[in-house]
Amino acid sequence: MSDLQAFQEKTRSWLEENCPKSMRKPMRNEFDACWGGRDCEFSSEDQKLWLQRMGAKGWTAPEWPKEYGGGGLDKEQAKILKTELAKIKARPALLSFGVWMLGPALLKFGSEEQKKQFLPPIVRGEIRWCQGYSEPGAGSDLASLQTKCEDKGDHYLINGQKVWTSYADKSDWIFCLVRTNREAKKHLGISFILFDMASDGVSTKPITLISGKSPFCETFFDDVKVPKEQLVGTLDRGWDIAKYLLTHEREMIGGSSDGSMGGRSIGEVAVLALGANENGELADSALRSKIATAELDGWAFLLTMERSKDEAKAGHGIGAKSSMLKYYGTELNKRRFELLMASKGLSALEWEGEASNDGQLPRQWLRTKGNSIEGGTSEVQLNIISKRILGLPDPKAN
Amino acid sequence: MSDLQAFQEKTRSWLEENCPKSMRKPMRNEFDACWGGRDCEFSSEDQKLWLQRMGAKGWTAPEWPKEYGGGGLDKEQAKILKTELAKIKARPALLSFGVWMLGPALLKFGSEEQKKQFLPPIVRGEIRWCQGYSEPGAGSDLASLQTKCEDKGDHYLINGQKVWTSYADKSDWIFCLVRTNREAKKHLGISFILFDMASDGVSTKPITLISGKSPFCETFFDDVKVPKEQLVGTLDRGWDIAKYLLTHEREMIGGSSDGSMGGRSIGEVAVLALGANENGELADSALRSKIATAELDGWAFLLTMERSKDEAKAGHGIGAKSSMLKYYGTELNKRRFELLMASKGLSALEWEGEASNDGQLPRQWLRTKGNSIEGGTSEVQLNIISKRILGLPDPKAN
Amino acid sequence: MALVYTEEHEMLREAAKGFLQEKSPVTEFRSLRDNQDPLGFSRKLWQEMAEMGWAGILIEEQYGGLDFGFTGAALILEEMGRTLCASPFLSSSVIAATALRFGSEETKANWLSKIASGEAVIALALEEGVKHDPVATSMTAEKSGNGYRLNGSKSYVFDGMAADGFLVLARSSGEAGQADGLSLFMVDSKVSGLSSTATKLLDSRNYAALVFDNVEVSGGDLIGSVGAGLTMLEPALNAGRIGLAAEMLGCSDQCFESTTEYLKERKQFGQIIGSFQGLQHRSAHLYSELELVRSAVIKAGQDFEKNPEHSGMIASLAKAKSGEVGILAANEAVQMLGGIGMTDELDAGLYMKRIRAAQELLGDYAFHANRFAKWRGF
Amino acid sequence: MALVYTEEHEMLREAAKGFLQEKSPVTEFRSLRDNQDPLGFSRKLWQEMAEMGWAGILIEEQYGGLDFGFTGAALILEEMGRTLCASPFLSSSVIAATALRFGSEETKANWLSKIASGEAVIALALEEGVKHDPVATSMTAEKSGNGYRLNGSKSYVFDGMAADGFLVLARSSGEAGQADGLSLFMVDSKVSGLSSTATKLLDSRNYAALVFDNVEVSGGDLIGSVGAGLTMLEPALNAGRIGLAAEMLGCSDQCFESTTEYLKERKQFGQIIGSFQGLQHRSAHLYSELELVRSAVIKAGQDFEKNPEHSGMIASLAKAKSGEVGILAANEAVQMLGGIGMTDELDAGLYMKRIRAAQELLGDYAFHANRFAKWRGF
Repeated sequence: MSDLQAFQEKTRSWLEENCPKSMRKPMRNEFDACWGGRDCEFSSEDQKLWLQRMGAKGWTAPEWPKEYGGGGLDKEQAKILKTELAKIKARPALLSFGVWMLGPALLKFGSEEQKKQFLPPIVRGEIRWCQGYSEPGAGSDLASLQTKCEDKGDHYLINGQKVWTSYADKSDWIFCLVRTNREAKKHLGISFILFDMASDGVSTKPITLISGKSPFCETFFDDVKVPKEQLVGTLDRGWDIAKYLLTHEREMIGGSSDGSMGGRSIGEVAVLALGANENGELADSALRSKIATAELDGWAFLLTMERSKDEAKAGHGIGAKSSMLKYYGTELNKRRFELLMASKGLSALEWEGEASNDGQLPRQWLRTKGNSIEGGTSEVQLNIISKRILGLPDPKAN
Repeated sequence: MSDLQAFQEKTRSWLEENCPKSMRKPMRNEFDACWGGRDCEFSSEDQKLWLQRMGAKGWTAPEWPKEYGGGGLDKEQAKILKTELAKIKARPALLSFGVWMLGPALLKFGSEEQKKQFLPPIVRGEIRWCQGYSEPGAGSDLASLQTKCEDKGDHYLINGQKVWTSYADKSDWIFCLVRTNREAKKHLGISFILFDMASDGVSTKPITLISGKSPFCETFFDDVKVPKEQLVGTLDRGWDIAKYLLTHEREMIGGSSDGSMGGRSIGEVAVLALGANENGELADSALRSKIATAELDGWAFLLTMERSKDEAKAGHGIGAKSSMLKYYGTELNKRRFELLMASKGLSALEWEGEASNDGQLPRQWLRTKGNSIEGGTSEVQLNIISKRILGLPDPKAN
Repeated sequence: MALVYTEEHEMLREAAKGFLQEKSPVTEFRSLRDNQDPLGFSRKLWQEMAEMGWAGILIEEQYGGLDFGFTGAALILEEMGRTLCASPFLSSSVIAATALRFGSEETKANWLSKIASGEAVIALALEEGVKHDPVATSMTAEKSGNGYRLNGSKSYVFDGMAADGFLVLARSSGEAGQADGLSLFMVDSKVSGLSSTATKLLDSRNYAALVFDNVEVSGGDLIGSVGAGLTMLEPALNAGRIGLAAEMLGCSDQCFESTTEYLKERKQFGQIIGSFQGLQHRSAHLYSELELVRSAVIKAGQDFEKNPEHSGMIASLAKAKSGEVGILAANEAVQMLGGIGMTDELDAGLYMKRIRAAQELLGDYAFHANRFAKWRGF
Repeated sequence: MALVYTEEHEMLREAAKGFLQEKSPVTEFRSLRDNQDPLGFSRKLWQEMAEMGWAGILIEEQYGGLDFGFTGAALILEEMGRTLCASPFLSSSVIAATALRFGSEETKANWLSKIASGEAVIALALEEGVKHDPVATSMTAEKSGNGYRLNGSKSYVFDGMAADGFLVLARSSGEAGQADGLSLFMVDSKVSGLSSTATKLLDSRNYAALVFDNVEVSGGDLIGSVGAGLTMLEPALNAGRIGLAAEMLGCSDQCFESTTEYLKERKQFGQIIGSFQGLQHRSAHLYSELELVRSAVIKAGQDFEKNPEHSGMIASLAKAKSGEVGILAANEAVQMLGGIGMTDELDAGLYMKRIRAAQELLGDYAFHANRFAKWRGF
């Protein structure tokens, strides 16, 4: 038996023993998701147990080094773990910006002390993190951010405002971009800093979206004192970390939704809602041909995502291609939801009530409009493709 | 009986007597068109007679003053003439850039001598004119033209090259934009000048298009001497005249084709080629829905053309709206021809032979691709709309 | 007829604009929504509109109406679209007022003056499925003595929760899918056996789901002749479609104008974003599309005014095109506004929701494109 | 299988690119066209390709082929698309070589080695109407002794004027519109009763219209079993569709690359036009679409190589998407090049014409979108 096979057997039996039965079915709603944190309200004892067990093994961050609390698995082992988790339909033990975003940044840019201090509680789901990037007035032009961070000798003093901070009102700590140098060119005077959301002077206010409630907040900093050792990487060079994380985020959003409703393709949803003709074809032929176009594009896009991964594996860097995937994926997703809305006609307009699950479809549809804005607008992605892939000259260079 | 009724009666009987029977049916091909000129080869004695009679009455340019050979009609009378000509299906006695373009410019900007010298032969179809605007390398940026016109004391000396000169190889004279001042800002150093194509140093070369033969030529000027009195308007101020004529041209192109084939709508063409289902609907439902979209847009566009005229009549200037009509009309026309091509499938690919009338459809389809380029590209029209109608700032102003 | 508004029309528009922007700005709509107003409109404001004559704009003078003509009604709806003003104007004063022209003298006398005075609101009870489809009607109307007995249900009845009466399309013979055999009735909302439930849609207006359980109506409540209900209803449907098109034009225009203003102010990367050619070209394209919608709406209104019975094709053109372009206008507004466009604080989302509903009501793009294609013979 | 090319594939591509760009640049295609070459391709060049093994790339080694696999064939077609190289490769070495796998031993022995050596060209005689529609076939195949008698006509047979033999789909039973009852035959072009006429299409390649007047074929000429002709032909059709998709990808890439180069050089209004954001965004969008086409073409080739009998859905995806994007690429090329893009002197028009033909052959976007939708159950 190969080492991998042995690992697989061990993993399987560990999961069999340790994954509570109630954690072996898909999440039904947001309450089934576990984000951890100091004030975590577990929806069940099983949920708590599942997080504790996975956290103790480091399997909430399987590929991180063991010394920082991670699972210490290699790529192949991590893949096996993923497969085995999928086989028993296990819910994720932890959803976490700490695992997805801050962790990779700390592993690459953090000091040894920072890694030792911050990574283990992330793995165990003890500290919940949020990301402080966007600011009102900055938008796509992130580098023009204004949140001020002054060196006060023994500490930094932070003043300013962030926006679109996901779950700021529920997070324990924030990783944040701040301006530490007003003289330097705009990309250069930015630093990456961490601090406790319970610090004096931090306040948050949730944002309501056109689709309804959202995890987003406005976040205000009023004379917030931050210990100097909580700055990550080099002073004034936080942009490199931000860029590293943005590319990461872009990939996540681009492929985030397959535009299906409860596992059904748009075509199937439409046939169920509007009926088929005697050949089993969607009765509304104009809609049918639009859905066919969206599905053709959807397949070709999925293949492109797949190819992009295969190319990365084969050693061709994907680089700016993530912009293409982000652009196309989000625009496609908007198109798909327009078609889902058309397919369900008047019933797609229902905003409240049981039949519509409180307007699940129209709220999702409205929410997709933000996909091509957040994480870099479609326009910004097209600019990046033009410049970095096609080598077209900068408009301002003329 | 009102004056107009009297005019109508007189016109009707004059046409009855003077319009040869063979001139009372639609033109079948380009040989049935009469462009006049010194070397005009009339396709029939009737064609010649019809031109002579209409020219003598000034009705080839009905609204021009009688003193310059025109018909001297007012708007109402001209409309009656048009209606009466249409009633008997009379062919146009003369097609002429002189009548359409140079004439209006001379009437507005020319000297009394120039009007007396040039307008009457235009009306009689004795001199055929071509337009020398575009240059290789200038394209949409017409104001960057380079054809040099030097003041040599008793004459001007012209050197340079024009392109897209329609019928340059068949024309007697040219109206031409030339650079008379290299120091001035680019719009300002341009003049509008007339000269004989038989002058020493003028040569032409026809251009083949992707659709096949075309009326376009490249035109070369090599030390062409031009008498000084042939400059129109003020020296270095030819741009005003050019702009006046360009707006004119834009309107003509925008509404030039209704995308129908021999009077049939796209939908009808498609039903004939591909058949209908038992409900009389086009069997190819995807194509049907695309054609429906194009026809909806086509109707709304025709209504917009009509509204634009009605607004002009009601005293609201159309101004930059001509850019909108040019943009939308040409883009729509391209879409329509794509659909005609799809409707006729493999047979639409036939390039030679009787069945396809030597590839009439695919050649027209290819030719439409030029509609959104000539007379100001779609991109230029969109720029004009952005700037003049929407008031968006100039990209370079930042 | 020239495709321009007369001076009389322009005066009406100015008056409507002034009134609506003062009395019913978008903030009014917001507060109705946020207070979960069960009607989604203000009875008081509707009364004021009625006093200005709007409620009876299409009704003959003998019944207390203005008989001003359809173009005027469309102009009012366009201005209502601009400020997202909710009212029973479309249901009662446009659709019902048109359909009731074919009613018995008794029905007209009963209802028309009440509509004109704003005293009564009438809603159209038509849809039974999730897509607009009059011929699919299967609600039954059985002969019962001198009258009829209605059984079945209707959904997505806009203004249905405010209605004092309903125009009801029911099947007196034949089966679902047939255009013949449908009959149109005017039914008092207080009739026994009729029950209604509110449906909350994304545009925060009032919609009802109705159940007819052995509802008895008299022969005089029949509009036009038995079995010809769809013919009777068709002009009213077209009036409603053109009205919705005009409203969407107003919504789209407002979206477009405020977005264009934003493009002139907002800076990114050190430049006014309105100077980016990518956004300029999209704005210029949208401008062009809006001009096409405007032409279609004006023409449809004029044609309907001249000949309500034969305005279906242009009504479909206006409805299809205004819905298509409305969706584009709302999408471009949110995208160009960026993140803040996604927040409930800005109005773009409110317009997006109303346009979504309006383009679906009385037939979406596919429905009208299909009708148009049939008329055009393909 | 990973969606990337193996080193072996990349080597083949490099070799093909080098060969085609040297021996068959676009100027070669131009001169064939301008000289009105009746075949539209060079027999000499085709012989050279055959000597390199291309003609037999899909044919088993026992018949003198390379048996290299389908992805290689698609790569060659992609490179042929780049330089507009015309040859009977698609007809003979891709479509016919695939179909003849199901032939009798006699048929295989007769034809496969001749295809591999380039000695024989085989064309597909399929279409009878103006749209690709195999089930509409009405040409008859009547039983006649041990063989069959063919009557009817075929049109738009690409490479038909160069063909030594034809794959002919004919109806042995049933009627037009039925998928059953079709039979596939291999017919020698010199057989009595068969006549051909050239049809000149816009892409300046050779197409034939064929008339079959009591053409007698033997039982051994039947490919597969009687009545199962469409099943026999389906893999060959899919091979042809993926091949055309690959060719269009090459055409589109070439259009896009030369347009992008032009954008970097050309100045208007004092600026490099490639710096205009309006054009940048359109270019970036087209780039993205081309990446999708590339993924679909690679996947379709791999799937076909693995399982030729079950590759229809991905073949339809590749054909539909490459045709759609090809049209966009050609249109954008002409528009961005401006006036000179309209002249015959530049190559953009040549690509536009070839793409137009290729996207129509073996099913256009609507045909394949329809198939795709059926597979997907709607």
